[in-house]
Amino acid sequence: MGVRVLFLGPLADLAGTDEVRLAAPLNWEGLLCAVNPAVAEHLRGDRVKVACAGKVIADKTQLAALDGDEVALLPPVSGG
Amino acid sequence: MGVRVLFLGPLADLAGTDEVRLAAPLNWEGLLCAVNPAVAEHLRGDRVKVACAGKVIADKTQLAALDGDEVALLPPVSGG
Amino acid sequence: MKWLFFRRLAGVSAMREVRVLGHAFSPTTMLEDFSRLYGAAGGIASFLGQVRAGTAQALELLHYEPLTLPGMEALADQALERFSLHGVLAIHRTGHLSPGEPIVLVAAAAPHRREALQAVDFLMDHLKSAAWFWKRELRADGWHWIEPRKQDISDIARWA
Amino acid sequence: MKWLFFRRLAGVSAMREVRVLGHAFSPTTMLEDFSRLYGAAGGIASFLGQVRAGTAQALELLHYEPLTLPGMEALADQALERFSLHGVLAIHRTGHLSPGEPIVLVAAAAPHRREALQAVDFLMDHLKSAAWFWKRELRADGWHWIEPRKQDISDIARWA
Repeated sequence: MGVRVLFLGPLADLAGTDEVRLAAPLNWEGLLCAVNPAVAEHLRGDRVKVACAGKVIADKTQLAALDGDEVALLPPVSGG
Repeated sequence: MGVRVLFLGPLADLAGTDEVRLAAPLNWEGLLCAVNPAVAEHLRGDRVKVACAGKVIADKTQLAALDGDEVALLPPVSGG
Repeated sequence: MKWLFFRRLAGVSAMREVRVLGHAFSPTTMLEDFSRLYGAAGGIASFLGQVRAGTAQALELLHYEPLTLPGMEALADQALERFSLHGVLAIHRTGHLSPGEPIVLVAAAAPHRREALQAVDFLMDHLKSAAWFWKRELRADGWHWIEPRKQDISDIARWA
Repeated sequence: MKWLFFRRLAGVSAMREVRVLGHAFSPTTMLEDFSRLYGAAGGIASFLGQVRAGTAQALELLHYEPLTLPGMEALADQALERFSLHGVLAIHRTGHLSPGEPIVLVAAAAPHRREALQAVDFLMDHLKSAAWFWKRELRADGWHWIEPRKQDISDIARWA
């Protein structure tokens, strides 16, 4: 199964895709290596949050996605 | 015709009537003499406003109602 | 129905609709008509006040007609002056009302939600305390006048 | 439809209804149902956000489903904790929307109007900035993402 990684909102444009499937287990370094440099730069910033298995991770550098987990990369939400 | 004087809201209970018709012209002293003492006491207080011919009078002691005018005695409005 | 037009927002006339009704009304129909007029407004805030269920079996709302409607119209105009609005709606009942019946409906359409919500808050604060309405409740032991509340005076002071 | 019950007001359970909808909805029907539930509530405040008419031909609202609904439910619970309410309603659209279409409807029923209005203000401030929605607009030259606004962050700070 691996780990399904979703690019939400404008990050999908930057990634050139809505999702990728990566090998499990997946940690923060693994994620940064697997995405393109533009996305990686955004991920390193404060404004992009990461959810794993339906929960936003307080410290995204502690990502530890297991086989079957869904990881969502969440850019800042849009204003009104 | 004279002057029609209306007792609004709780003032009607105090006056024992919704309205009286008084001789024109009618001034402040004439009004105080024509109503019962309980109503007169309320009228002298700050909280009761007086309208004449559809307008609230800034200084009610300056009342000068002419023949055909309607004078309304307005107690404080109710809260929610 | 009386519509007045104000030039407020660039290229758009702001409108007010103010009514004093002696009979029951449907707030949802009124809001639906209002929303339809302002379909492109961004946001519509509203407040509906209803007769509370409680000790009172009925409520009577008395008013002094020559002052009520002009007073409410002046208040609506103040809201249009003070906030950037597409339009405002203010409906107030008079007469006998049963628990659960709508008493007052206020709505504001605006490009931005804060303006719409603030206009509704402003209108409600002033309607309740500055409009010429007197209320009495029918309880088991007869009719009781509702006294002015200090809260209403402090509510109005917020806007000074 | 999912109802949760909270013991808030003496003898009354406060309720919330929260929905994320991928299709068009009628705000007046929703409000009518909500008002009927709270016929004895005293007051019902609401805010309806619609797609503004302007340069955009269409709006697309994307969300991350596993977070959106739980996030909105948690927000509704916060409103019920914070204000004395009979109930709250929060509906948010996703997908493609045309100018004039309803995006968001929030309502609060309360014994007192200030609580109802404040709850709606609170819910809107947090929904707009804290819920997981991303918007893009279709203009003459293609799709454009809508950036977060500083205003939204300061709006939330009001409630800290």
